[in-house]
Order: sequence, then C-alpha cells, then structure tokens
Amino acid sequence: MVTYIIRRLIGAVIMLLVVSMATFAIFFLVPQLAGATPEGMASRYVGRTATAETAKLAAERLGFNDPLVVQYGRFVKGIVAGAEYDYGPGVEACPAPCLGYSFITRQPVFPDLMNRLPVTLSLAIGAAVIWVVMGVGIGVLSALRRGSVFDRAAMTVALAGVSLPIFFTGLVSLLVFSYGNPFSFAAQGGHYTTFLDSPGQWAYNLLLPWITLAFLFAATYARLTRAGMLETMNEDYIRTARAKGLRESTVVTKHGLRAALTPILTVFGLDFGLLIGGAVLTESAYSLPGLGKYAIDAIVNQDLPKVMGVTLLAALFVVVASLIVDLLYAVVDPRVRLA
Amino acid sequence: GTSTDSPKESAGAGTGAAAPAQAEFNAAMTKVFNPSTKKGGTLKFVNSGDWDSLDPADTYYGYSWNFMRLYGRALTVFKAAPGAEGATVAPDLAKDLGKPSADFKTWTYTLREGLKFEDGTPITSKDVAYAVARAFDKETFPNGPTYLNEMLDWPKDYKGAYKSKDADFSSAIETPDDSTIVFHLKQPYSGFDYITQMSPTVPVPKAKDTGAKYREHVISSGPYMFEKNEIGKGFSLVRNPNWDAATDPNRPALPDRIEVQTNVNADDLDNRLLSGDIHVDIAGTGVQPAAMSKILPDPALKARADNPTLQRLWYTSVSPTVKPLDNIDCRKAVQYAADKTGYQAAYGGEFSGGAIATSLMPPSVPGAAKIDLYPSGADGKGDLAKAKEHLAACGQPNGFETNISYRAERPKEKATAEALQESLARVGIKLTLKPYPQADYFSLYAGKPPFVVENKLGLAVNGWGSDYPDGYGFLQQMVDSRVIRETGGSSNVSVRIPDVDKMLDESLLEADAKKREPMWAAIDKRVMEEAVILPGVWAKSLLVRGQGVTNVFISDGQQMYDYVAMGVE
Amino acid sequence: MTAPLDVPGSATEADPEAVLAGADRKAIQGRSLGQIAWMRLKRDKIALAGAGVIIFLILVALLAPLIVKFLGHPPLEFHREKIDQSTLTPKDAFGGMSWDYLFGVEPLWGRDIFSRIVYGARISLLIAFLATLLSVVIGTVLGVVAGYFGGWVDAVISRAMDVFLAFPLLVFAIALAGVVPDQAFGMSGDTLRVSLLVFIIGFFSWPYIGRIVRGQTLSLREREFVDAARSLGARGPYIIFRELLPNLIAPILIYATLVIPTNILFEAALSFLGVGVRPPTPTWGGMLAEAARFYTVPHFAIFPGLAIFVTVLAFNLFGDGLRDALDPRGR
Amino acid sequence: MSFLELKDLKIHFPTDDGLVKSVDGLTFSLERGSTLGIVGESGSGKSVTSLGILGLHKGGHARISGEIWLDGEELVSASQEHVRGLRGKKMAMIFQDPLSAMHPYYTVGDQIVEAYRIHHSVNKKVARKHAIDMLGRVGIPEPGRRVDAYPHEFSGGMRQRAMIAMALSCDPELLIADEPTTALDVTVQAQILDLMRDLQREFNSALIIITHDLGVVAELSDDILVMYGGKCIEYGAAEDIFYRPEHPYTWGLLGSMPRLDRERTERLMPIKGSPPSLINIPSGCAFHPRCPYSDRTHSKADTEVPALLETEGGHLVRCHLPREERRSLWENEIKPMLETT
Amino acid sequence: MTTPNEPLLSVQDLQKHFPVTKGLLKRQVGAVKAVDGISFDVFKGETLGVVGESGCGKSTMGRLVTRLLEPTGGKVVFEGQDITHMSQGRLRPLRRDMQMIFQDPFSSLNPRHTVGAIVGAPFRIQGIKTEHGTKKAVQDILELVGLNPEHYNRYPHEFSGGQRQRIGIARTLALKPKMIIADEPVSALDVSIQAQVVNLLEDLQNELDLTYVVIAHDLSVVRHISDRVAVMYLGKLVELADRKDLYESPMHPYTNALMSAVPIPDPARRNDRERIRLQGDVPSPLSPPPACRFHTRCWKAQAICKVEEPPLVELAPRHQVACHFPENVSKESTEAVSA
Ligand SMILES: Nc1ncnc2c1ncn2[C@@H]1O[C@H](COP(=O)(O)OP(=O)(O)OP(=O)(O)O)[C@@H](O)[C@H]1O
Ligand SMILES: Nc1ncnc2c1ncn2[C@@H]1O[C@H](COP(=O)(O)OP(=O)(O)OP(=O)(O)O)[C@@H](O)[C@H]1O
Ligand SMILES: [Mg+2]
Ligand SMILES: [Mg+2]
Repeated sequence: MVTYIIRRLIGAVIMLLVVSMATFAIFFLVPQLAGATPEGMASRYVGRTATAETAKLAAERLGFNDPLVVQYGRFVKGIVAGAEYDYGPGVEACPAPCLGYSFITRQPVFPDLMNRLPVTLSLAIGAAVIWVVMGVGIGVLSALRRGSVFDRAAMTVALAGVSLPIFFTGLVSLLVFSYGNPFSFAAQGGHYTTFLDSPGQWAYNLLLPWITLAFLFAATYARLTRAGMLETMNEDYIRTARAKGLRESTVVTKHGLRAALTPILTVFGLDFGLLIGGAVLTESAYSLPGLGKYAIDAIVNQDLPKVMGVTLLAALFVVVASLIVDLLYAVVDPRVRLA
Repeated sequence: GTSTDSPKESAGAGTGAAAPAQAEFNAAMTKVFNPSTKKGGTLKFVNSGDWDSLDPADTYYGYSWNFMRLYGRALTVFKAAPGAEGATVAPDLAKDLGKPSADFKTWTYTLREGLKFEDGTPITSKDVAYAVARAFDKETFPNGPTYLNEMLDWPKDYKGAYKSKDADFSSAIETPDDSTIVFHLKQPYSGFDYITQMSPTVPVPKAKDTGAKYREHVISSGPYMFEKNEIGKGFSLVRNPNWDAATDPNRPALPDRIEVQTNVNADDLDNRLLSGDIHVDIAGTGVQPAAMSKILPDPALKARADNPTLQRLWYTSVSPTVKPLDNIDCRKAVQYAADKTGYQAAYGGEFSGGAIATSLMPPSVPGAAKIDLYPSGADGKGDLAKAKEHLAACGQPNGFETNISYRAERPKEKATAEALQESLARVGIKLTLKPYPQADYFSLYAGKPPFVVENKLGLAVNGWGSDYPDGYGFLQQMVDSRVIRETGGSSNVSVRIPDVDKMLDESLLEADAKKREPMWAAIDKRVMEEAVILPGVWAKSLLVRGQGVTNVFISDGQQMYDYVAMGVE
Repeated sequence: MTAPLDVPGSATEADPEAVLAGADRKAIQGRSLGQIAWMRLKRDKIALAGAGVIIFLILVALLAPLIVKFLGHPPLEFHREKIDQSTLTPKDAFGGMSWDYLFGVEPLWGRDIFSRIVYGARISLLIAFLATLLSVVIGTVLGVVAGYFGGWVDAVISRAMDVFLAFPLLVFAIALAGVVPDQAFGMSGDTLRVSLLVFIIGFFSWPYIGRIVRGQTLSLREREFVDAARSLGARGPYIIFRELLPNLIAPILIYATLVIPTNILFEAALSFLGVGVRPPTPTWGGMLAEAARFYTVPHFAIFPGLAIFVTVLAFNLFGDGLRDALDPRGR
Repeated sequence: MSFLELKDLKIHFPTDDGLVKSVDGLTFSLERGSTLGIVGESGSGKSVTSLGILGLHKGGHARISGEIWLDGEELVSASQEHVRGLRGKKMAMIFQDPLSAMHPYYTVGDQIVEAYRIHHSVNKKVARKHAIDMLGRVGIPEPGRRVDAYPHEFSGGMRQRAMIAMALSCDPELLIADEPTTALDVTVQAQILDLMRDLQREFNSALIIITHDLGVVAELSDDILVMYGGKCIEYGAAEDIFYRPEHPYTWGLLGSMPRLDRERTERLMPIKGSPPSLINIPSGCAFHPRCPYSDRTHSKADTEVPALLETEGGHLVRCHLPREERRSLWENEIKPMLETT
Repeated sequence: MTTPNEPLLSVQDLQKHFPVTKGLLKRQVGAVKAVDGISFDVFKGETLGVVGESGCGKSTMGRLVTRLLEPTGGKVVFEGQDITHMSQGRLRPLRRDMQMIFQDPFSSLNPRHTVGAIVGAPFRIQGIKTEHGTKKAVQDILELVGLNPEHYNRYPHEFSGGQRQRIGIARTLALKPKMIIADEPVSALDVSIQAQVVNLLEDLQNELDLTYVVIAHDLSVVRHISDRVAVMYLGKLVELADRKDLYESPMHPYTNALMSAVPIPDPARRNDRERIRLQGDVPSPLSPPPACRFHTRCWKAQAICKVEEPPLVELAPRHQVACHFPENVSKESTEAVSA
C-alpha cells in the first residue's frame, strides 16, 4: 500500500515534469521558432518606455539568455529547493515550492495560486455536490423506470445538457437570471465572497455558476449512472440477491447502486481534479477570480510563471484526484489490489 | 505617453464654489456636479483590469496617477478643478511651483513644513530625491515613466538607488537641506512643473523601501493609506492619521474609506455602476458597448453620463517600409479610401469612440491646428475618386494586397481592422487581418521593423495618448524616428522623417511656450504630408457618474473624473 | 444396418440445409454485422433525425455560398444603414430580423447573422471532422500498437495517455493557439489557423479514442481468431490490418461520432476565448464572444448558441443511436 | 397435491425480434425429499423455468401464465411481495457461475448473513455464527477465517460451496440448482455432487437439478424431465429415461454421449441439425425437423403439436409415433447401437 | 493402429514458465510453471488425447507445440526438424503441416470476415494458388466438413455453434496438414452437436490420414477418440498409455481418481460404483507442491512423495507413469524400476 502510493507519487512527479516541460516549450520554444530573441521576449516585461538597454538587462535578469535547459532546470530547482529573487534593495527568498514569480506583477506565483484556489474550490465543490446528487439521482431513477415518461424526459434533457456549451449557458443564464432584470434571483458575475466572511453571500454569489456547471455535469452523470445501473442490474449477483428474498429497495441500493457507482467514482475523480485545476470557461463566463481566470489572464499577458504555476497545480490536482480515486476504489472494490 | 491607457497629470484642491449642477448629460464636464464638503462614507472603485503597479516609481496609467494622489503626494499636482483649469499645475509637497534658473536648466523646490509619512516620520527632500533615484532603476521598475531619467544630468554609469547604492548623484539632484530639492537638467525645459507632478517624485522613505515589493505596501504621504492589499483582487485605503490637512490645500479628503476591486468583468462593472452598487469605474476609459446601448437611448441614464474628449488619437500606422506603401501615392490612396465613420463606429461611435480625426493632435492639446490634408468626402466615408487617382499614380490602379495587424485582445481594434478591410476593399486594396497578442504587439510584431517588412504589415492599428497636456508629450513617442528600434518595442512603427526629428529637437530648445505651439502643428502637418499615419478618431469616453458620489467633475488634466475631490453622500 | 440417428455419408452426415433448418434463417440470411446494425439504426427514429440534421448541416456547409446568395447577404458585407450609429445596435426591433435578414443583423457592422451562421458551419464542421480524423488516426495507431504489442510499448503509450488526460487541456490549448505565430509551417491565414486548431484539438483528443482502441485490441488479441491467424503463419501487419482493424471499426466509428460533438464544443470554446480562426471569418464561438459584448441584443447570442447546440445534439443523438446499433450489448 | 406443481407454465418474452417462448406449457410435480433432473440443450428454457418458479421474472417484461403451486400456495398470481417472502426461506437457488453470482464487494460471510437475516430477526453476531456453521457444513476448511474472505479469494469449488451454504442458510424446502457444476472440474464436481446429495438427505428438501450432463442427472435424480424448445418432451423416473426412453430426442442425447464406462463405440450417433430458435419454434412437433422418424408420423409432425401422454407408471412422452413403433425402434435399433463395442 | 518408428512430433522436456512481475520495473517475483518438463511422441496417423483438470497446462502445451508461445525450455521436433526456437519466418512453411482447432467457436472466427475469407485465409497467408481459384478450393473444403458451399459469403454470426466449429475445422484443413492440434474442440458445444463434431473429426482422420493431438477435459470424449492418452497434472505428465490400458488399468492414483469422479449416465450404477473422492482443489501452478505434485491430494502419498519427484517411466509396455506407488502394476515391473 505504502509502496504503491510512493510508486504512484513518483509517477506523478514524472508526469508533472512532462507537463511542465510541455508548457515551458510552448512559451519559450514556440516564440523562439517564430524568431523571438531573448531581448525581444524580455521586452514584453519592461514596460512601454523601455530602452533597448533595459530590455537587455531584463533579459539577463529573467535569464532568457541561458539555454532553455538551464532555464528549465532553474525553474525545477525553484520548486524543489526554493529560489531567490532580486527585488531591488535586496534579494528575497522564495521558499520551496517556488513556482517562480510573475514577470509582470513581480508577485511570487505560489501565494497567488493559493489565493485563487478557494474560489475555484468553492465553485467546484458546490457544483459537484449538486451534480452528483442530481445526476446520480436522476440516473438511478431513469434506470429503474427504464422506458417510462420520466426516463425519456430525463434523458432528453440530459442529452441537451451535454450538448450545450457552457459559455453559452453562462451567457444566457446571466441574461435571464441576472443583469438586474425582472427574473433575476442570482448575483451577477464577478462577485465572490469567501465562505468565512459570509456563507450566505458566498452561496448567493456562486449560485448561478454552480447551477450552470452542475447542469452540464449532471447531464453527463445521469447518462453514465443510468447506463451503469442498467448494466449492474443485469448482473448475476443481483439475481442472487433477489433469489435470497431481499427487498427490491435493498437490492437496488445495497447491491446495485454500490457496484454501479464505483466506475463513476473514477470519472468523478478525474472531472473534479480537472475542474479544480481551472474551470476556465465557467470562470470566464462569470468572471470569477479563480484559477481558470487566472490562467487565461496570465496567457493573455504571456506571463509564463503564472501559466506554469496553474498548469502544474492543475495537473497536480488531477494526479492527486486519480490517486485518491484509486485508493478509494481499492476500499470500495475488494477485488482491486494496489500493487 | 502610452499606446494603452494614457497617463495624465493631476489635480489640485478645492472643489470650488460652483453652483450645483443639474443631473444632465455632460454635467460634470465644466462644472462640479453635486458639490459637497460632507466627510465620511466609503467610496467604491472598480477596475476591469488591474494596475501595472501601485508603486509610484512603477506605474504609467493615467487613472493610476489620478488615483495615486490619494495616497501619495508629488512635488506638484494638477489642480482639482473642472475643465481647463484642471490642467494647470499647483504646488503640492512644495510650497510653490518650481523656481527655474534663467536658462531653465536648474529647478528648485522648497517643501512645506509639517509633512509626515503615515508612520509619522517627517518627509524631507531626501525622501523625494531617493524616490527619483530609485525610480531610475528601470529593471526593478519597468513600467514607470522615464522623463526624469532622460532629462536630469545623471552621473555617467549611474544605475539607480539600488545598483549604485552610495553613488553621488548630485549632478542631477541636490538636497542642500531637508526642505530644499534642486534638479539639474541636461537641457533647458520650461514645462518642468508638469514633470514633477508625475508619480516618481512621490517621496519614498528609504528605510521602508522594499524595491519591487514596495507596491504591496506603499508608505502613504497623502490623506489615505493602505489597509489591506490583495494584488490581483483589490485593496482598501483608510485615513492616514499623520496627514495634516493644513499642509495640503489640494485635497478635501472626504470619504473615510476607499475600496478598490480589480479584475472585474467589464460588463458586470458597467451594470454595477449603473445600478449604483459601485461608484467609479476607475480606468476612466468609458463603458462597454452593451452599456452604451442602454445609456444612450435612456434619458435618465444619459443624464448620468459625461462624454469628455481625451488627448488621445486612435490611428493606424501606414508603413512606408512595406511595398507598395513605400510609394507615397499608395499611402495617400489609403488615406482617401478609409471610411472614417467606420473607424469611429469601431471605437464605439461618436460618444464612446470619439470625433473623427483628420490629423494627429486632438484639438484639446495646446497648439493643435485644424489640418485636413485628405478630406474624406462630405459623409466622411472616404473619397474614392481621389483614392483611385492616387492608386493610379502609384502604379496600382486596381489596388493591391497588404496586411493589417491589431491587438487580438482588443475588440475595438479588431473592429477597426474589419472596418478598414471593408472600406479599402472599395478601391481594390485587399487587407488581410493579422491579430497578435497584445503583450507582444510592439516587442515582437507590429513594433519590430524587420518583422513588419517580412510579414508585409502595411497597416498596423495603433493608438497614442499624451502623458501631460503638451504637444511634445503628445507627439514625441509617436513621431520621433529615433525611438524606433530594430529589436522591436517602440510604438512608433511608421514615422521616419528626418525633418520631423529635427523639428522636435528645435522645439525643445525653444523656451517660450507661445512660440513652441505652432511648431507642434508644423510637425503634425509634416507627418500628415507623408501619409504614414492614418488618423482615426480623437478619443472620447462615455463615463458614468456613480450614484451618490459628490464633487464629480472632469478636468483636462485627468480627462476623467478627478478622484481626489470625490466624496460620497 | 441403418443407423437411424446417423445420416450415412460420413463427413457430410448432416445435410447442410437441414442443419440450417432448425432456426429461422431467413431474417438474417447473408447479412453482415454492418447490415444488421443498419437495420437496427433504421428503426431508431431519433438517431435518424440526428443523422438527418447532420446531413443537412453538411449540405449547408458545402452549399454555403449558394444558400447565402439566395437567402442572405455575403457574410462580410457591412450594412451599417441597419445600425443605429450612436448605440451601434440594430435599428429595427428583434435585432433586425426580417425576410431579408432572417436572423437579423450583427451590432456594429450590421453583417447578416444568417449568412455568418451558415458560413460558421463550414469552420465548425471542417475543424471538427478533421480534428476527429486526426485523433482517430493517432488514437487508432497508438491504441492498436499499445494493445497489440503490449509490454513496455504499451506502458509508454498508456502513460502518455494518462499525461494527456491529466493535462489542463483548455489552458494548454489556449496557450498554444495564442503563441503560434502568424506564419508557420509554410501556411498562413485561415489555412494555418484551421490546421492549428485541427492539430490542437485532434492531438488532445486522441487519448480518448486511444484508450478505447487499446482496450478493444487487448481483448481482441485474446480472441482465438488471432491465434488462429498466427498459427497459419500470419505476420503482425496481416493480423493488425486484416484481423483486428475490421473489428475495431465499430468502436472507432462510435467514438468518432461521439468525439465530433466534443470537438465542435472545443473549437467553439477556443473561438469564444479568441484563439480560434481569425476574424472576420465567421465562427460560432467567435460570434458568441462578440455577442457577450453586445448582450443587450440577445438574438445575436441566441443564433450561434443554437447552432452549436443543434449541431452537437445531432451528433450526440446519432452517436448514441449508432452505439446502440453497433453494440449488441447496448439493448 | 404434491409439494411443487407446475401446471401449463408459460413464460414468454416480447423482444424486438419477436416473442421468445422460452417456456411454453410446462407441467410437472415434485415431492419433498426427491430430486428432479431437468436436462436439455442450451436455450431449451431450463433456467427460465427455474427463475420462474422463484418468481424472479415478476416485475420484468416477461409474460407469465399457468400455475405454480408450492406447498399449497399458488405463486403466479401471488403478489410480488409475497413471493419475495418465500424466496430464500421456502425456496432457494444455486447458480451456475458462483463468481458472477456473488456480489464482488461483500464478504462471503456478509452475503450469507444477509440471506439469513432476511428471514430471521437475529443480531449480526448470531447470524455470523450461523454463517460460519453453514460454511463448515458445506466443507469449507477453517470457516471461522474464511467467513471474512471475498468471493474472488475463493477457488471455484469453494465458491460453489459458499453459494450452497448461502442457499441453504434458511433451510429452504425447495432447492433449485441451475447447472451447479458446469464451471467446475470433474474432481470438484464430484465433491459438490456428493455434498448436495448428502445435504438433501439431511434437510429433506425437494431438489431440482438442471444440467446438460446426463451423467450428473443419473447420479442424483429420482425423476428426469427432458426439455426441448421450451416444452417437456419426456418425463419419467431416471430408470425409465435411461433404460426405456421413448422419445427420439432422448435417444439422440443418449446416442451422442461418449461413455467412460464402456469401451468405445464405433461411432457416436448425433442428432442432426441444431436446436430451434425459441422465436420461431417449428410448427407441430418442435423436434420434427431434426427427427429421423418424422416421415413416419403421417405428416402430423409439422402440423400438430403432440400431446404429453403417459405411457406407463408416470412415464410421459410427447411424440406422434405410435407407442409400439417407438418401443420397437428403441429395442431393435437404438439400444443395440448404443451398446455395441 | 500401426505405429511407424519415426514420430511425427516429438516433445522433450518441454517447459513454459510465465513470469509473474510486479512493480514499475517489472521485477520478476515468480513464475507460473504452466508446463514444466513434459515429453511425449506423436506418431503418424494416431490420435493422442491429453486430459487434465483446468489450469494444468494443456492449452499451454498445445500452444507451445504450435509455437504460438515460445518455450522456456525443452525441445519440440516436428517431422525431424527442431522447431523449438525457429523464427516465425522459417516456421511459416511448416505451419501448413501443423494446424490448430480452437475451443471457442465464437471467438475463434473473426466476426467481420465471411466464411469464404476465413476458410480462404490460409491460402492467402501462405500465398498458395489453387488450380481453380481460392473460391473453389474453399467451397470444396466446406463441403468436406458438411457445410453448404453456398454459405461462402455468410458471416459467422449466422451459424450455430456446431456449424461454426465446422468452419474452424475447415480452416485448418485448407492446407492439408499432417497434424492437427485440437484444444477442447467440443467442450463449448451441446451434447448433440458435440457428437456431430466428434464424428466429423474421426471421419476426416480416416479420409485425410491426419494425426491428432486432442486436448480435452472430458474423459469420455477422450476415451472415444484417442488411441493413446496423456494425463497432465500441474504442468507435468503423470501418465501416458494406450487408451485401453489407461482406462481399464490406470496406474497413477490421479488418473484413477479422475475417472472415478466422472458421473456415469447410468442410474443403476450410482450406488455401486467404487469412488475415489479427491480432497480440495488443484494447487496453484505459481507455487506447486514440491517433488510429486500430487502428493497433497493423494491418499497413497508417503514421505518419499514429498521429497523425491517420481520420473515418468514405462512400467508396462507402452504405458508410462510417474508415481512412486503406482496401481495395477505387475510386481516385476515395479521392481525393475526401483532397481
Ligand atoms: N429476459 C429475457 N428476455 C428475452 N429472452 C430471454 C430472456 N431470458 C431468457 N431468454 C431466452 O429464453 C431462452 C431460454 O433460455 P434459458 O436461459 O432458460 O436456457 P437454458 O436452457 O438455461 O440454456 P443454457 O443451458 O444455455 O443455460 C433463450 O433463447 C434465451 O435467449
Ligand atoms: N499468458 C499467460 N501468462 C501467465 N500465465 C498463464 C498464461 N497462460 C496460461 N497461464 C497459466 O498457466 C496455467 C496453465 O494454463 P492452461 O491454459 O495451459 O491450462 P489448461 O490446462 O488449458 O486449462 P483449461 O482446462 O482451463 O483450459 C494456468 O495456471 C494459467 O493461469
Ligand atoms: Mg441456463
Ligand atoms: Mg485450456
């Protein structure tokens, strides 16, 4: 078990390295292929009145003159061992995990990320609760009443749900339920209150994003659950459970649901992990100051350390989520052996 | 100056005793709207973007300079008064305006008494000198203006307060005593008071300086100080107990508290402003198209709006290095063929966009003259006959193909490109749209001469606003060919006229403002003759007065609401 | 003596027709699995409706110039006379919808929304199809290779798929689409953008197909007909192409149909975020992004939104139907 | 009335391809303490019958008609809830593939405890003790430890034992074993068959054993029912079926089987063709297309469904051939063939 | 049956160990000794039956002989050629002479190929041109196995299990092999169909002069079709003898137990049979018992059985057995062995 976790973590580290290399390459290699010089790249970060001299200095300060490998090595070293940054009057230590500091705002990235994380977490957790309850509930009911009016209606809505782009749903829901028009019951975009400050306001502000995001996922989960449930209810062991004389409700919940939900656990883990890593479209649509918006803003400004930070954090979440899912899976399904 | 949101200068004090203004369109343009001296309340600002930096050495946004005056005092300040008076300079930290030497090369300021930082330590001339010296370090403070770096007579090899730690820079700045500061200029400059109102002269206590991290907590010398600062989200200011109103005639300091939220979706911002949820859209660049379409048809909303003209030109560079635009007739054909009303619409129409421009300098810049070398017909939609004539003269009677670049993230520039594409197509000039990332626009693409040639960027959508209301400030970065760098980065991408460079230098040597002004107009005309800039619109913005805000007015110094004077009901 | 139960004639003891007589063979005589699937599909009205819409959309995309010629105005043509010049929104009610402008006109320039939607279908479908093709090709090749060869090849490819699946794809795609210069790989303009998007989308969605194909290959590989071919002396390529691939076509087809809508959404998302095909070429996502700026004119958002929705829904419906038809377990 | 009686039981499934007549008029009865073997080829409706007796098609889309009398109660018309109450306690079932028939997520013990506690209100501890007891009874070594194992941790034989323990945990009066040994090796099969025989004696329950293996039925059954195409085609005491079979299909089955207990016959005697589809059961006698004697029935074979008639002492046959002809065919042609060396 | 001196197939000390790996680096932690040193000969024209319980290595043996698997050790000689480690390329021509019939008629036919393609595959793969074209050849073969040649263009799913197995047989016959290895050719079929196929195999053998190795777990079937029978237990050959000898006087206790476990379709004999009931299941081939592998279940086992592995020796003419305490053996031969 412990060795399994260690092995998985090693795998995760390798994966994060790959992810970071790819991100790095996009930001350095691609512009270089397009003919950007170190000074040229540095001149993004030196303000509007900079002289060539300043650009050169900046290029040096940012280390753009070094070979890519060296730059990348420095980045990785920062994560592992921390780094030091020249702030003018003195150097400042950026303790590990140091994801670098923004080329533009000169802020260390890590605290920024930690700052944004609660927003995305709030969004993801709230939405996840809604979509799991709704999706799984509807999926189970649909499966049990296969072919009924409810089933058909639910599946039609679900199919529509997975076919709607979230940036469109977001826009329409803002138009209909917000922007100060008569039906509005929800906050406009761009508001975020921390849970600790005011739980009520927190929920009120996130209501619309939650619903929109949850709608999309609930649709997917309803379909998944229904399919899983239909399959499980055809299993031999369900027949056995019935042959024992178990009540149908027990058969469904204790024997059917548990088995049907386990594969959904995996999907959920991945979805949730990806979502924490940045609900890019939702956060853009509702201008929530979460990691996804942070990533987009950073990309627009070509602020590499920020992008690296989010990408890595996002990948980390996926990896951790899938590790947790696998561990949970082993708990839920005794057949799974972690080796 | 900047191609983005332009910095400006600052305001003075007293809201004057103007008569209460009616709530009507443009009510805050020339008069103070809703004047009051009532103190207290929280003034809420929202920014759809974010500051480049809150550090006085490192910021170059007009709104930032406007706002900074709440927590930082420079040597001088724009008067807090509506209209033209707001573009005049008043002493701030200094007792009086600067005292120039006869040759305008030495400027002396004497500080007021009783000035204190937020922590109670007195403000001395050394703090001002230190602030300027640290601002010299562009590596640490890449964003801030560089006027003082270039104007003062710094020692050779001087690298700023950090890298040349104990170096003697008295050749540039002297502080004979704690209340006197003397600036030594390399060349005479009569408008130096405009320079000292810029943020780099806001004093910084050396003991509290943390370099690039100083932005996280700037030590206040003004009426408000930082309470909490979450970069990327917002911050709040509270009263500075060590600020003494007696030393500061320019700032009424009405609200008790100021809250700023950053990175808010622009449309949400407009809605919240209209609904009264917030007081000020701090960027001061005007509302989004959606809000505009709500405001203009609605008299009640329109009465809350102001529509100032900015010292800013939205234009398109026409690159003479790209064939066939190396031929002046081809460039003229572009001038004639362009549909200026489309240009105007692209920026938001006559209210949000601005007035159709016929030359570089907006009428509000001192010395601006009416120059219209390429009249675009009665309806403003271009003079196609003339355009064709010039096309023929250029040897391209059927038109030609070239590219037009713009900043991908800017919908208005995209619309401009689309408008030009459509209007030039009428005479056979085929444009292909080339969006580039904003962050690299000048450094890697449109501002990089070899790239322009290679990629045939005949046209580049561009824009420029003045740092302070002065012809030189408006024109220099736009037309001086010497700012063009082969490695990229300059916002002048098309003007390379030796005459113009010479004229600029000559104007600097002219000490008399009255004689300088016609020189600006001459430069403007000369550039237009070469047809290397296609002027689009002289920008205007549609601003909305927040509900319950008092002392609202727009000054020519800020070209947006003056934030120092504002209070809340 | 007659052995009553044993039809004489040794090897041919069971009369061939009699052997068949037991079951009713008429219904399925001479039908391949594909034909059976088609029969089932034909009975699935909803899937057929989906297919109908898809065909319609493809026709619309192909015939865009013709359709626009008769029913609209060129997609890039300005109609500023339809726009109120101070608010920049359409003058007429309902966003300017009329017989002339079926879906109304865009704010600002007054371009015909109908024709832009029609032309937008080209980009959407082109990118979605090509990207799907790319991901199918990559996914199939790598999936088959991983599944068939196993061992470390499989380990490497599977790891790679994990990495892709853990990637914050959208962020990554935006970053990539944003930094690629204007001219690259000998292409420029729309060609480059389309290729780039196809590459990004296709390249990032292959693991989904790859995983399916790998899994199927793994299970097919265990089937005895593969051993049978090997025991006849068949080589690797023969087994992959002749034995495995025909059996992979069904799952690939199903997943391709189900990946297409995902890719349409992906393209729309990238265009929405401003890194898609460049203006003024109309795309649905791009129109939605514009519409968000002019949200006071709701019809501007609704038509591109509906276009995406209907297209994606059609593919999903058809894909579901196809899966039920091709996958005998599906019922 | 016998302990279990089926009267004209029909179980039909409407499907897309047509109506599947899985069981089409099945009648038989069974006494306590005796064993019935049901044999038939794959798809002849054996499993559907057994699930039908347990009422497990209820609530599904099956169409059920006829009567099932268990210990004086009619089950087809009884409410679903009532039948559920009988399951496990009154009647229980052992399934073919114990691995898929046991829930993979619960321990063997839990699953037995669950079965026990449905019908006995005892606390978990008591139930667990009972489960350990049962596991011991069916010959699982170290039941105290094995009770906490999961099904996948058991070998095939042990799983089937656990399955039996589960089925017997409430002392059911009727036990149905659907191919209980098909998935097992011969040596293990022998163990399980012994076990079932012993347990049946001990519990004195009625046992239905379903299989394709005539050997297995011969080992266990008192009576044998041969199914073909959803119908009973021959029924009788084991000795009748093996020594005096009267239906050509039964002859075919016997002729198809190589036998371990005899030196090899020159040729096996298969039945030609393959089993019918239950959607399109051949008209008349379902077996007629495969029957070598169908031409001797004066063309009744494909028009008239033969009735299940008693020939003598509880031996029932469904065949158009005159009884005399059948007997002489068996005695003169078939039997000698089977015994040739 | 006559036995030529030269065996068609000769297997010597054949071994196959499947490595069991663990961890990221695929460390080998053990091996499944699926086939662990077996030797036998198959002579032209005869049928060798191989029986044993599930997992004892029968299929593995078959696959080794046909070189679908690479042997770990030992030697396979076919027609005088050592094919143990022959490359697949050199093996190709030899494959014409040695063919395999598979157990599962559903998985052994490619569902996407027509019957024509399936039966014609050998021609295509081996690059053989036939006189009247492949189609004619295929149709001839179909006729030979009792299928209607007109079914050439049908797909496997249109056939019943027995017919499918005939198709599989037809495929093996296409190249006129000398030897056919049949791995449980009838165990997936219903009794009535099973007999059809068994008869077909016999008829083909007579007609085409084939040599069979028939693997099965059904002792009755093996008894019916084999000339000689080999009994396997846990990867080892425990007994190898002519059919009659083996069934009438089995020497190995395991063989004896195996036969007495088979239910006899004769109700009269259900009580009078003398039975040997083995306890427990077959041990795992991962850690087989040492020495005589049967000792854990053997009622005759003594101390020596746990330490010394009995060799496979010929205790009677043409009757080999590997046991320390064989049954049905004349005294002399036992002594001969111990001497
Ligand atoms: N729920 C169902 N819906 C439709 N058809 C069904 C259903 N259950 C069983 N059948 C059909 O009924 C027929 C009889 O099935 P059953 O399982 O009773 O056969 P069996 O005699 O047990 O065969 P085997 O020996 O293979 O287990 C089969 O053709 C099967 O396809
Ligand atoms: N590819 C493989 N990798 C690992 N172990 C294997 C492999 N193939 C077979 N084995 C193991 O080798 C042993 C012998 O398997 P084999 O299939 O030869 O048995 P068998 O006698 O044919 O059994 P059955 O009667 O079930 O077909 C089994 O324990 C099996 O699990
Ligand atoms: Mg069955
Ligand atoms: Mg096997």
